[in-house]
Formats: sequence, C-alpha cells, structure tokens
Amino acid sequence: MDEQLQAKRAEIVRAWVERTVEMYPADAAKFLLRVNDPFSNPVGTTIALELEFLFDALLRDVPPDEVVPRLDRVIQITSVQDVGSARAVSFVFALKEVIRRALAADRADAGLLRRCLEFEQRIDALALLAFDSCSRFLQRIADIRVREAKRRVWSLMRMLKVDWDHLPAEEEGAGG
Amino acid sequence: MESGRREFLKTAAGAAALGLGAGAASFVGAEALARSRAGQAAAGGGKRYALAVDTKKCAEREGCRACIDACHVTHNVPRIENREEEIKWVWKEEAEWVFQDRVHEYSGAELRRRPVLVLCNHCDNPPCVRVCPTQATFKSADGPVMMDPHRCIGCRYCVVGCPYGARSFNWKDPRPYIEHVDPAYPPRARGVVEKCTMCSERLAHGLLPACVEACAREGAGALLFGDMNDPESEIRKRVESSLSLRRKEHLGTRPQVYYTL
Amino acid sequence: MYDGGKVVFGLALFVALCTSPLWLSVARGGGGAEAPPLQMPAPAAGKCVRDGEWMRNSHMELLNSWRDEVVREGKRSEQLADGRVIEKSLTKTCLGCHTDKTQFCDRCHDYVGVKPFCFDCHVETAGG
Amino acid sequence: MTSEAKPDQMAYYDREKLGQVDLRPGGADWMDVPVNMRPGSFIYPAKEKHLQYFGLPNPRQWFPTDPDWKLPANWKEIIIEGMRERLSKYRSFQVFMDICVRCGACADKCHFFIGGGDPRNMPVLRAELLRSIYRREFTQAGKILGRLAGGRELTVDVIKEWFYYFYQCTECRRCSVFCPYGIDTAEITMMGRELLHLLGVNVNWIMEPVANCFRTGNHLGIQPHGLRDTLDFFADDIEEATGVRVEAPLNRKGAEVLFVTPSGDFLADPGTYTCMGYMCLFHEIGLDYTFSTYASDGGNFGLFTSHEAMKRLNAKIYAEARRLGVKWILGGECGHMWRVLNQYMDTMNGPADFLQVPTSPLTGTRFEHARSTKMIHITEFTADLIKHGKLNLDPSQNDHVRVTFHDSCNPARAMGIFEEPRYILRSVCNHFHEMPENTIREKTFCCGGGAGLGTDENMEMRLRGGMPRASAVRHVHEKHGVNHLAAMCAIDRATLSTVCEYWVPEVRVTGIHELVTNALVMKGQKKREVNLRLEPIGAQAEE
Amino acid sequence: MRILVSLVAVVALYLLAWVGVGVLGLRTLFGTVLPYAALALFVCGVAYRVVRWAAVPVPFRIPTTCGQQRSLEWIKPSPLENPHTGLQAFLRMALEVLFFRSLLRNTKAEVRAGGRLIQGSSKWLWAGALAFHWCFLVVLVRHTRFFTEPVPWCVNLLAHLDGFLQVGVPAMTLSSVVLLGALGFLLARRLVTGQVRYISLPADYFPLFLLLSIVATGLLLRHVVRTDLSAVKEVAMGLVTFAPSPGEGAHWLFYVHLFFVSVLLAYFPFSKLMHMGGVFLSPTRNLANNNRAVRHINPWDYPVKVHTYEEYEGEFREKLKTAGIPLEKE
Amino acid sequence: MLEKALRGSGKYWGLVGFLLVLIGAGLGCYLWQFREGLQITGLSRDVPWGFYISQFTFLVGVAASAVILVLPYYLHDYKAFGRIVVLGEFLAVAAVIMCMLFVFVDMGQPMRVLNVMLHPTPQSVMFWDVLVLSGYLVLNVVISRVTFSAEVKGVAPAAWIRPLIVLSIPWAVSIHTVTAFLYSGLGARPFWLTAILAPRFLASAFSSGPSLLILLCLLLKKFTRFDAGSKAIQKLGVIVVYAMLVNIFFVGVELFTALYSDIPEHKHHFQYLFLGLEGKTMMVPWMWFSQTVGMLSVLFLLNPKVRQKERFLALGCLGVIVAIWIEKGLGMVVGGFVPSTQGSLMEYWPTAPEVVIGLGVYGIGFLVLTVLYKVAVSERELEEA
Repeated sequence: MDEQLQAKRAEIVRAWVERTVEMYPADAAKFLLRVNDPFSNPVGTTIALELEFLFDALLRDVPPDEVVPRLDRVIQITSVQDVGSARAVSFVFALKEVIRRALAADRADAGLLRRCLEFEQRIDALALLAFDSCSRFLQRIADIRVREAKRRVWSLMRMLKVDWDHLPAEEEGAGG
Repeated sequence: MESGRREFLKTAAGAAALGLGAGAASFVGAEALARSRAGQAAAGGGKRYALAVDTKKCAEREGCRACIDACHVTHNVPRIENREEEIKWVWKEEAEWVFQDRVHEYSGAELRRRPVLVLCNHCDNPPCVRVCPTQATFKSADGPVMMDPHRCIGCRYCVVGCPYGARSFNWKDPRPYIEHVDPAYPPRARGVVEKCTMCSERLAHGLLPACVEACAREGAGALLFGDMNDPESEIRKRVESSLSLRRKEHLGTRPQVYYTL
Repeated sequence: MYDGGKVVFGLALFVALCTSPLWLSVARGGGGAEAPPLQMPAPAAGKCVRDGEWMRNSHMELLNSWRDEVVREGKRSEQLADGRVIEKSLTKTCLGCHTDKTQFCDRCHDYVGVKPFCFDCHVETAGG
Repeated sequence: MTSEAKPDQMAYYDREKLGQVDLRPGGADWMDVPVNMRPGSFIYPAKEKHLQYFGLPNPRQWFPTDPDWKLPANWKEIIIEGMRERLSKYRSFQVFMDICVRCGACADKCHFFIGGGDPRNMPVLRAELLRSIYRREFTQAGKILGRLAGGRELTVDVIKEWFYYFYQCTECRRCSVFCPYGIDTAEITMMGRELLHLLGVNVNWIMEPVANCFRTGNHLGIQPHGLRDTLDFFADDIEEATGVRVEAPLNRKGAEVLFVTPSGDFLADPGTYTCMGYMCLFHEIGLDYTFSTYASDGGNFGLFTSHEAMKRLNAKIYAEARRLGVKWILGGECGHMWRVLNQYMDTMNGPADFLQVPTSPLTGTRFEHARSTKMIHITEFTADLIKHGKLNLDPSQNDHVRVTFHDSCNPARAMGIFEEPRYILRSVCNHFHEMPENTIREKTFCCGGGAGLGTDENMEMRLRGGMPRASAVRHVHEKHGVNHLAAMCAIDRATLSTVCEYWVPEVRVTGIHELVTNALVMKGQKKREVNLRLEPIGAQAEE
Repeated sequence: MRILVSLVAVVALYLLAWVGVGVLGLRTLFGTVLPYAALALFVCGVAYRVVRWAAVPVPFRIPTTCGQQRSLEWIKPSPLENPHTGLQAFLRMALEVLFFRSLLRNTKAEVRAGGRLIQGSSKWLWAGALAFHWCFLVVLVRHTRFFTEPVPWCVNLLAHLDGFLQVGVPAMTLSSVVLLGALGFLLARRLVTGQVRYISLPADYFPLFLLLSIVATGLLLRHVVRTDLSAVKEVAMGLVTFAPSPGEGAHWLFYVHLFFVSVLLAYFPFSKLMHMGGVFLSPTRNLANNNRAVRHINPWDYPVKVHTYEEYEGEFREKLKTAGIPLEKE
Repeated sequence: MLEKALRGSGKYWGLVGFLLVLIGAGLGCYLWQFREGLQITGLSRDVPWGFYISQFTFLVGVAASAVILVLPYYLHDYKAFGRIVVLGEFLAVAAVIMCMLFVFVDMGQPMRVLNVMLHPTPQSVMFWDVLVLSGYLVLNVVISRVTFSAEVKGVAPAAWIRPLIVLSIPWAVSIHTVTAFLYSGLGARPFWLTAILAPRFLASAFSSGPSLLILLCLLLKKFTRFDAGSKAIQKLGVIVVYAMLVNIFFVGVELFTALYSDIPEHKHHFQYLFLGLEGKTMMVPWMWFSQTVGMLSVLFLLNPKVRQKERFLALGCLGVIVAIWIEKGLGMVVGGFVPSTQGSLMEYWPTAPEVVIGLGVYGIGFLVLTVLYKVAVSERELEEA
C-alpha cells in the first residue's frame, strides 16, 4: 500500500493540490493552477509545499506534534481565504478521493481495500487535527475581531472605567 | 544562395562539434591521422611534393639571393629590415644552426659557416597545423602546408609551435614595405601569420616554385623540386641514392625539405 | 499645470528626428535618389560569370566561396554554364573586366554604406 | 444569500456545504468571470444619512449581495460622462489608461495578490477593469474591435466588479514603484471610486468618517468636550507614569504652532500612547502649541472618496491656523494624512501666505523644504531636536524593546521620509533591526487596511493583505527576537496590531513617539517604573 | 486564442505583402504609397496623442518617491529617486528612459520551504527590455544608411562596430542577434510565465510578432535571400527626396519587410507602443517632490462647500463652553 | 543585488573612478594597437608571446584557485569557508574575464576571434583552452549567482546547483592543466616540454590565488564591516605555505633535470634566466629576486606564530604573489623563447603601451571584482545589521 502510494506520490500530491486550490473563487483557482511556476504565487506555493509534507507524513505515520505546525501553516492561510470553515478543512477529505482514483487500476489486489481503509484512518486523524487547527484559527480571528473593536474605542472605555478583564485573554502559548 | 547554405551548415556543424568531447582523442592521434592522410594520398596516386637542397652547390655561389628575391617578389613579401619584425619565406642560415645536431666542434669551418637555404619544411606531421585553433593553417593533399590568411586570427600559436622558425607574423601593415606590389598575388594584412606555400599557385598552373625556377635560371641547380610519390621522379631518386638530411628529425615532424651536404 | 513648453519642445525634437532624412536630403538639394552610375566593362570583355542581377545581390557570396575553394581546396578554376573556364580570382577575373575599382565597386559600396575588407589585402588595379 | 448573514455569525459558515466546489471554467479569461461577492472581502455600503449629510448622490438602502443595486436609471451615461470629465482633468488618468504595456512587473507587488492569489488583485488587472471600459468607449480600436482590442461592454456586473476590487486596493502605490512608467494604481482606484460615488456606490467605513469629519472635525465624531476629556485623561495617565503633569491646550489663539494629528490617536489603542508621547515631548521642550477641536483630524478619508471630498475636509487645517493666528503647523504621525498634506493641501487650499516658514523654536532650524506649505512632520521636528541634543534621552529605558520599523506607504512613497524616523528610533532604542530590504523603504508592504479598508467586515481580506508584511515581521522576530513593530501611521497602528495578532502574535505595535517618550528623561519626573502603557519597564524582557 | 489572433494577423499581413508585390507587382503601392501613409500616420498620430495628453492638466503634483526626501540638512537626500528640483526630476526621467531604473528594482515574490515569503531581486525583465530597446535603437540608426546620401560617418562607424565580429558575409551584426534574442525572451515570458500570460491581450502579442517578423525578414534579406541593396536604397532615397522610385531590382521580400515596418509605424500611435511618448508624461515620475516648498497650481481648481468654523462653533457652542475651550463669539 | 554596486561610499567611488581611468587609458592604447598592429608591443619574431599571454597564464592560476575554497566547503563541509567561498568564486569570475581579455588583446585579428568556435579544431589545445575557460566562467557565474542569491534570501540553494558545484572542482583543475598543455605539448620548445608543467602550474596557482584572496579579505576587513573570520584566513594561509613549498620543490626538480642531464637545449633556457647567455641578462635579476622573495616568504610563513599575525601574513602573501607573478608571468613564457628554435638570442621587454593595455585589462577585472565584492559585502552587512 505505502509502496504503491509512494510510487504515485507525485501524481497524488499534484491532484491533491489541485483539489485544494479548487476551493478558491473560480478565476483565482484557475489562475493558481495555470501559473505552473510554483513560486509565482505564494499562496498556491505554500499549499503545495505543505501538502507534500503532509502526504509524506501520512505515509510515514509521523506523530501529531510534528504534523500540527505544518498543518497550521495551511490552515492559517486557508482560514482567511474567504472560504468557510468546512471548506478550509475539506482539502483533507479530498485526499481520500484522490487516492482512490490513483489506485483504481490496482483494484484487483485483494488486500488493497483493507490497507486502503487503514490509510484512510490516518487521513481521518489528520482531518481531526485540521478541524482542531481550523477552529483555533477561526477562534483567533473572532478574538482578534473583538479585541480590535475594543482597541478602537480604548480611551473611551478607559474613561468610562470599563472592566478590561472580560476581554478575551491573549491566546495561550502565543507568548505575547 | 547555395554556398550561403553550405557556410551555414558548416557553422552549424562546427557548433555541434563543440558539444562533442570526441575530439579529445584526436589530438593524441593527430600524428597517426596525418600519416594515414599521407598514405591515402599515396594510394590514390596523389602527389607528395618535396624540395631537395644541394647545400654545396648553393654555397658555391657566394652571395646569391636569386631564389630568395624571386620568392619574395612573387609573393609580395615585405622587406622589413628590423630583425624583430622581419618577414621571410625563404632565407639563408649558417649550417651550424640549421643542423645543430649534425654539426659538431670538429666539423670544418666551411661546413659550419656554410649558408644553408631554409624555408618551411612542409612537414608530413606539421606541429603548426596541429596547434592552429581555427584550421587557418592546414595540410593540402599534395603536400604543402598552407596558410589561409582569411581565417587566421593572429594568435601566433603556430609561430610558437614551429621548430624551424619558418613562420612570420605581420606585426604591422606590410604594404609600405613592399617595393613593387604584384597584383597577381595578394599581400597579407597586418595581424596574420604567413609563410612559404611551396608556390601552390604556380604548381596549379604547372610551373615550378619560384625559387627553384630562379635557381635553375641562375644556373646553380642547387634546388630540386618534385613528387616523392613518383618513384621515377628525380628528387625521389636523389633522396633514395644519397645521404640526405632533414632538420630536427628527432621531433618526428618528417620535413619534406631534404638537404645534401 | 500643463508644462506645455516642455512637451512642445520634446515633440518638436521627436518630429525633427523622425523626419530628419527628409530635411537632410532637402538641404543637400535632393540628390542621391538614384544609385550612382557604375562603370561597366567594355562589351568586348564578354559576359560576366553570373547574370547581372544575381551578381548585384550575391557577388559577396560568390567571392567568399571562391576564396575558400581556391585557398583551402585548391580548386582554382570553374567551368561556367556556357562552357567557359574561368579562374576564380578577384584580382584577375573580376577586376580584369571591371578595371576601375573606384568607378565600380566603391561607388556602389559607398552608396549603400558597405565596407568590405577584401581590398585590405587584394590589390585593386593591375600594376597598382 | 441574504444580506443579514455576516462572516462573524455562525449562520454564514453553516451555509457552506462540505465538498461543494466551484468547477473551473475552461479557458475563459477574467472578463468572462463575474465577480463573486464573498463575505469577508467586501465592505458594507454607506448609510443613507451620511451620504445625505455630506451631499453625495443616490442615498438608499442596498447590499452588495443584492442582485439589484438600485442604481440611477441613467447610470451608464453618468459613468461615461464621469470618465470623460476625469480624462480631461487628470493627465495621470488619461496617460495611465493609454500606456500600460502589461509587462507584469507589478503583478506580484500587491499585498492582496500575494496574500490572496486573486488574479484581479494584480495591479495591472485592477487597472484593466477600468481600462477595458475606457477602450470600448473612448478609443476607435475598442469601438470597432471590441474584445479583440481589449475592450468590454459596460454592464452592471462591471460596476459590481469595480466596487469589489476598488475597495480591495489600499492605494499604497507599491506597484507604482516598480512600474517602468510609474503607473500608479492609487490614481486608478481613486478614479474608480470617484466614478462609483457618482452612482451612490460607496462604503460606510469611509462615508461615515467623512461625514463625521465634516461635521465634528474628526473622523471618529469626537465632540469638543470629548476631546477635552480625552486629553485630560491622557494627562492623568502621563502623570501616573512619569510624575509630571502636562497640559494639552485646545483652540488656544496666539500659540506658535498648531498641532494636527490623526484622530485615531485620541481614541484607539495603541495610537493613544503615541498621542501621550507628543504631549510629553511638547511639555518637555516647552513648545508653544495648541490642539484644535475644529481641525482635530489631520487624517482625511476624503482622499479615499474623491478629490473634492478631500479638499472639503482638508480646508479646515489652514482655516484653523489662520483663525488661531499660529505661525506654522506641525503634523503628527500619520500615513494618508501626510499624502494629503505633502501632495495636495497647498494646491487645494493654499497658499498659506499668512503663515511663516516653520522654524524650530529650540534649535532655530528653518524647515526650508516646507516653506510653502508651512507644515512639517513631527519626525522631522524631533529628529532635529535629537540631532541638536535638545532631548535628554535614556535609550536603556527601552532595552526590553527590540524594534523594527514599518515604513508606512504614504510617507514612504508620497513623501520619502525614511531617515528621520530611523534616526529617532536608533536614538531612543538600543535594539533596532531592519526587516528584509525588499520589504522596507519605498518597497514597504501595506498593512492591508489603508484607504478606508480597515473595517471589521473585511477582516479576512485584511489578514490576507497583511500576510506579506507579517512574513517580514516574522522573519526579524525569528532572526533578531524583534518584539515591537514601530509604525508612524494611525491606520498601521490599528491594522498591524490585528495582522500581527494573527500571523506573529509575539510582536506588538507601537508608535515612534511612544518610544521617544519612554526613553525621554523629563524634568521633574519620578523614577520611571512603568511606561506609557503603565506596564512595568522590563516586564517584557522577563517574560 | 489571444495569441492565435495576433499570429494570424501577422501572417495575413505577410501574405498580403507577398501577394501584393510578389504576385501582383504592386511596388508603388507597397514601396511608396503605404510607407508615406504610414510615416504620416506615425508622426501625426504620435504628435496628436502627445498633444492630447498634454492638453490634459496635471492638477496635483503626485510623484512616487523612491528615496529619501530633502528635509533636514544633515540627512542625505536621494535626488535621483526623490527629486527636489526640476533638474533632478529630469535626471530621474533620464535614468528611467535610458536605463529603466524602475524595472531594475524588480523583485519576485516567492515562498520557500518553511512557508517563508521572500521578495528576491529579479532582473530578467530589466535585462531583456533594456537589451531589446537599445538594440532596436542601434538597428534603427544603422538603417539610416538607406535614407541618407552620403551616409554620415557616425552611421558607418556604428555599423562597423556593430559588425565588429566577422561572422558571415556580410558580417552578422551583434545588435540584430541580441534584438532577436531579446524579442524571443519577451515573447517567451509572456507565453510561459503564468501571471503575464494571464494579463496579456492580443495587443501585447501582436507587436511582438510584428517586431519579430520585421527582424526575421531583415535578417533573411541580409543573410539568406539577399537583395540588391542599391535598389533598396533607391526606394528609400526616393521616399526622402519625394521622387519615388519603383525599385524594380529589389526582392519581393524587401517589400514584405517594408510593409511590416509600415504597419508598425501606422499601428504605433494607436497602441500601447505609445508608452514611448507616455513615459515622459507620467506625473508620478516627471515631477519634483517639492510640493511643500513650491506651490503647485491646479488650473481647474474650483471652490467647494466646506464646514466653516462659524458653523461648527454654532453647532457645538454649548459643548465647547462646558469644556472650557475658548470661543470666537461668547 | 546588483543595485548594491550603485550605492557606495566616497572611497568606493574613488576606487571605481581610478579603475575607470585605468580602463580608459588601456582602451586608448588598445585602439592604437588595433590601428597600428602589434608592432607597438615589445613582441618580436623570436618572442611572439609575452606580457599578455604570461598575464593570462598567471590569471588562469588565480581563477583556478577558487577550487581551494569550493572543495573543502562543499565536499568536506568545512564550515569556516562558508563566508568566503563566494568571494573565491567572484575572484574566479573576474580572473577568467581578465584571462579572456588578455588573449583577446594578444590577437592579430581580434574581429575573427569567433573563428575558434566557428571552425572548431579538437586537435588544438588552444581550442580546448577557450572551451574550458568559457565553461569555467559560465560555471562560476551560475554557481555564485545561485548560491549567493539563495544565501541573501536565507534559503537553501536549488538542488540542481550541487552537481554543477561538484563539476566545477575538476573543471578548475582542468583550466590550468589545459593551459599548461598549451605549452608543454610543443616539441619545438624544450623548456616547456616537461610533464611537470601542469602540476607546477597548479602548485603555483594554489599558492598565489589563495594569497590574493587572503589579501583581499584583509582589505575588506580593513575597509568594510565584512570579516571573513580568522579561522578561514589561517586555513588559507596554511594552504598557501604548502602549495608554495610544493611549487619550490617542483622548480627544483626542473632545475635538476635540466642542469644535471646537461642537455644543451634544456639547459640553455635556465642558463638564460638565471645566469644570462652571451651577455643577455635582462631576466637574471628578476628571476633571482623572484626566487629569493618566494623562498623568504615561505620560510617566513612557515612559522605558525608569524602567520597568525595578520600583518605578517599579508606581507608573506604579498611576497608569494610577487614571486609567482614574476616566475610565471615573466620567466615562464619568455624563458621558453630564449634562445629561439634557431638558437638566436632576442630579448623581450614589454613596451609602455603594452603595459598600459595590460593595466587596462587588470582595471576591467578589478572593476568586475570590486562591483561583485561590493554586492557581496553590502548584502552581508545587511544580513548582519
């Protein structure tokens, strides 16, 4: 299974990137893919780079604490790309279909289905991480939104002695 | 248009050859190549022109410059007195220097001081041709080592490579130093190398080289010109029957100017 | 703000440059419209080695190929279509008929601004 | 989609179904792709009352996702005539319509394009939005060849597209730096917005401040007593931090200097600290100055509206200077305010012949470069003070601050004020680090919130646009441990705070004069244990 | 599609000229009428466009500043990036026009491993554009040998230097080779670079194809097909002396070359090629950034409705009073 | 990147101006030579190559010496050279450009220079030399550009560059080997007809090139904020010492073979160089000076304590450069021509215009070097700011 996926790595990653970019507005998606120089578009490039890593991570069954920072990089970008939260993580599920298509030719292999399901479990695990990550970023945006609103009228609020403590706390681990 | 296309193809082929490392082998095998070329010429009944110099006969006519003058006038060779920049196709040199490895301290004074006619040796294995980066100098099928002044870039590698000092470089415009320009033979531009061509332009018209003709006219008969591939030729017979010398034989250049002392 | 003066100046400069050949030729009295007459060889000299039109366009190519063939391959002569055998020589064959280089070669070369380097070496006139 | 759903409400996210994807249209070019109004990327329309107050046409209720925008019946005529008029009034507009060669040098210079990837955010295409109409309506080739000559029909969809994309440009002029012909997308966007205003297509985040500013003198609508209270409140905070009581005179006639700063600094964190910084500095050097309630905002959202609106709002500054009888005007740290002051004010509302050439009362330096406008930038003023040793500075009070400097777009590319703020920062901080060179000075990246885009409903858009700036900040944060980003622009201070929170939460935003005052040893001060934010000095270093 | 249209247009032009001269023998049309018409269109068209631009005022002084302004004495200004005087602005324009200063600044946004966004320097466009424009100028100047009699020495010298390397007969000129290469590069980047391809219009491909055709036919005429140069010069000199010559001796391909040039000239004023004139009129480049020192006048300035202090005080009188702020009228 | 060269201090512009003056003078003299032919040089029938070609030979060595940084850094991961490896590559670029220009100015028909490529002649060593030199230039331009711009961007260079870097190592050796073959393959010139010529060239290259690099690094340290780091400089110093020792050894081997065998045609050249022949002694003082300075420098630098003092190191390196410049740039080429193949003794000394043209070429090379180093140093200063 892993060997088969490894063999088709380039093809699968490419298809996965394409599916991921599809969540952009139509002409942007077309554009991101048509620009075949990977470095012409930073957003597309980041996605391509990190998806490649994530796919390898799935193959090697890398522990979550290594995966999350890289996953975050994609989600941090997709979270603000005017797509919804569901779409922001849908790219993980897209991998399932991509893989099924890629392995369609080997359907005769009896053990394939079982191993395929095993691999999809890993994808599901990744999806959970992605949901987690996405909700963190959406939460961060929501917090930022509130804090920005507060900042805008900061001196008024101070003058009115508004209690500052109910402002959302700085995010944990942010170190600010 | 035809020749334009040909030129283009040549250029293209040249460019293509740049990409091939195959040429690397060929400078090792250059000698073998030259040998086989000469062989082919022989097999195909081609000519192999050579010159024989009878130094004794030549020396008998003290101060004779008939051959030199004839050559230099015919070929518009400039007369530049400054030894550093002089241009000469054929000239005389003392035997002591011409035959450094044949003349020794017990050789008689006459022999050592004897003026010997020297010129391009038209070697069978010419180092000048080997080193030239543009094939401006090349070996023609019937023997003479030729110069194509149109192609010469003036790098003087051939001057450095020639063991006989037979090549001259035009350090300046030669035209002012030619007394009487013969339009039949183009002078050279500054910046190119020139040398004796064995009068190939005369040979093509069935004439003897200018020097040989002049020598005969003077009645000296010191110079003998002919085809070494022709077993019946006078020069072949002379070389076969008497001990002759070629300059710096040990360098393996196989000169085609034969000397008898 | 318009900067009209600067624009007009620039524009005038541009128009003057674009049309300068016109003014130059007017200033020179309009000469040079026709190619200078070339001194052609006497009829007795016979026909040229190629037809005239071809020679006008491509003589440099002919000379170039002659050059290589003579010097590098030793092929000194050539049989023409009409059976004549000629020597491939600029000095002997070409200048043999076109005896005056200045009245033939140079005139046209100067007219079209071409500077061949043949005559850096090759001698122009017999006995020159 | 209904107009009620907003990106910050869960209802908005619910509508998106898993796996629902747009199929890519094959081979169509951008002209064929209608704009997709995506919440999070556009700004809400102006409320009727603001348009009415300021006197702009077609006030009405509408929403960008509505199919019908309730345009005037003759909207097409209005646009064409509007274009014709502007083409004959602005050489920039006419020339920029004609000479673009689409070399693509500008393509990846726009922060919105880099951060979002929408091709219509490439500056060249943003201009083509207008240019395609220009070709169709104003050039022979476009009239005859149409699409082949790059022209297209003016339809309602075009208006919608304009609205979407001309409010996704912050007029930062970064593309103009790289353009071989200096084509300035800011000019294009300004023209585009002026045309949209003719139809009553505008955004509330700009029109409300404009109306406010017209009425109260500042964008935030702070009324005179409010400003008095605010400044007194600042004085209290300053006293708490330094032990020195400073005064903030308002509308004082006969002062030497009128001080004008963006109103954001009166209200919004962290600009307020910068404002406190000014007050401390002026107190310390004994500057004879006054704030004004009438001209209480140097910022000018008219710049983001139309040239006329800009002139209407800007008129107050000279009027107030004349009324108060000051000698010259000093301007605070602001971005677009300085674009207006440097490039427009004198032409629009000058000549200021009733004022004198600005001269520093402490150093005697005559600011000859401002001899006509009679207004200088606070960093020019402060840099001169520091150079002449007029300030007693102790940079070690800022030792916990590792600072980098963000060149704000307008002072950078419409003024060229690069060295003054750097000189000040180096004088007041021991740890100053530059961001990568292609992201600073004239190549600086916009915060993503300029030109009236710094609102809440387009948060995602701003975060995308802020990504390039944030990447550079992250770079110096990782390399040099930078923890403060200094910016001399009120919009920057507001927007970059948000941008940093999202992309580089470790870095906070500050103003130049906040740092100046934190390093300033004031006469009669108590031992400085807290900074202007009333945080213990050195607290950050310990963290 | 956009590419194909432009390519077809150029091929059609070629066929037109070929049929016109090669088959129908319309030498007067292609050798006299069209060139005159094209030149007239070019000169008048360009002048018209520039005059029209110039007729539009520059209401505000809006230079893009790319360097330190002139302010305090001890701060070094960058006069060429942020000019303070007219002369400095002139020099800035000269750098822009002669050396494409702005393109030299070009960067390329890239993302590298680790998600780092980089703005690296990118000089290819600058180099390609510079090579194209300068070589085009050299080629143009060289061609004046056909329009002048006697040929000015400077033109001969330039031609001599250009053909310094003796490759082929007549010698291959360096400028044509570089010109061809640069045009190829400019076309290739439009085709290959996604961003540029996306924004390109037929009006971008057409001039490139046209210029490539001009250079290609020119090179063919010089090195492969060859034509009677004196016949060519007769045609050219006939044009400048207003004594048109049919140029019977010239090859038909020469008329194709001439026709392409005529098309270029005629097309010029109506196209983006007008950037040649426009670059001088760009208000973000050709003005000094000295607004605060010298007042700029807007010729169409008009009075606007403002909110006067009196109106303001009237509205906020009470609040001003409460806050203890001095009033004009108590 | 390149725009960094457009902004600099007064000293920088002073240097650029000085080099431009040199270039101008050289160009003027070259135009003269172009019109009058090579007669304005000191070259002659018997000594057809001189100052130009010997400078070319010397500079090929300088160019090849970049390998001394590239090899330890890329193949053995010797980190200390990380900061200066690009300086070595830039030096190679400048040196190869000078090499090509020196060959160019030596030509009788420079406008036909492309004939070498149009009529490729594999049996000519000169053809190969042109090929390897151009290849080396391209390699170094590409490698230095790619690696340096990656460094400036703070990322790893593209993977495809590594094979090129590895290729550049044997290539560097090849340029000097082929250049040596230019001489040592000629039966007509016994002085050069020695198998040790190529190794000797390499040894002298690896002492003079790094010496120059050390001097340049010390100059940069003095006049800019760029410090190559003493570890790298000391390591280079060690290389200089050993290479110079090998070089001296090789010269000794040559001397022994020629003198002990006592074959006249081999011996005469050395006699001419070191003792003079038939009263022709123009070279003698130079050769002795060169050998003495070379010996003293290497003895001086052999002592680690001395070497560690940068002032002394600079002095020693200067000595090495001078010694090798004379040995290779004067004795090596001219010595081969005296006595001539005919036994004649015609001495050679460059004329003033010849030297000015040479200085012009050096001016161009050092201008290229100055610009490249300016870019490198400015970027580094930015990085470290």
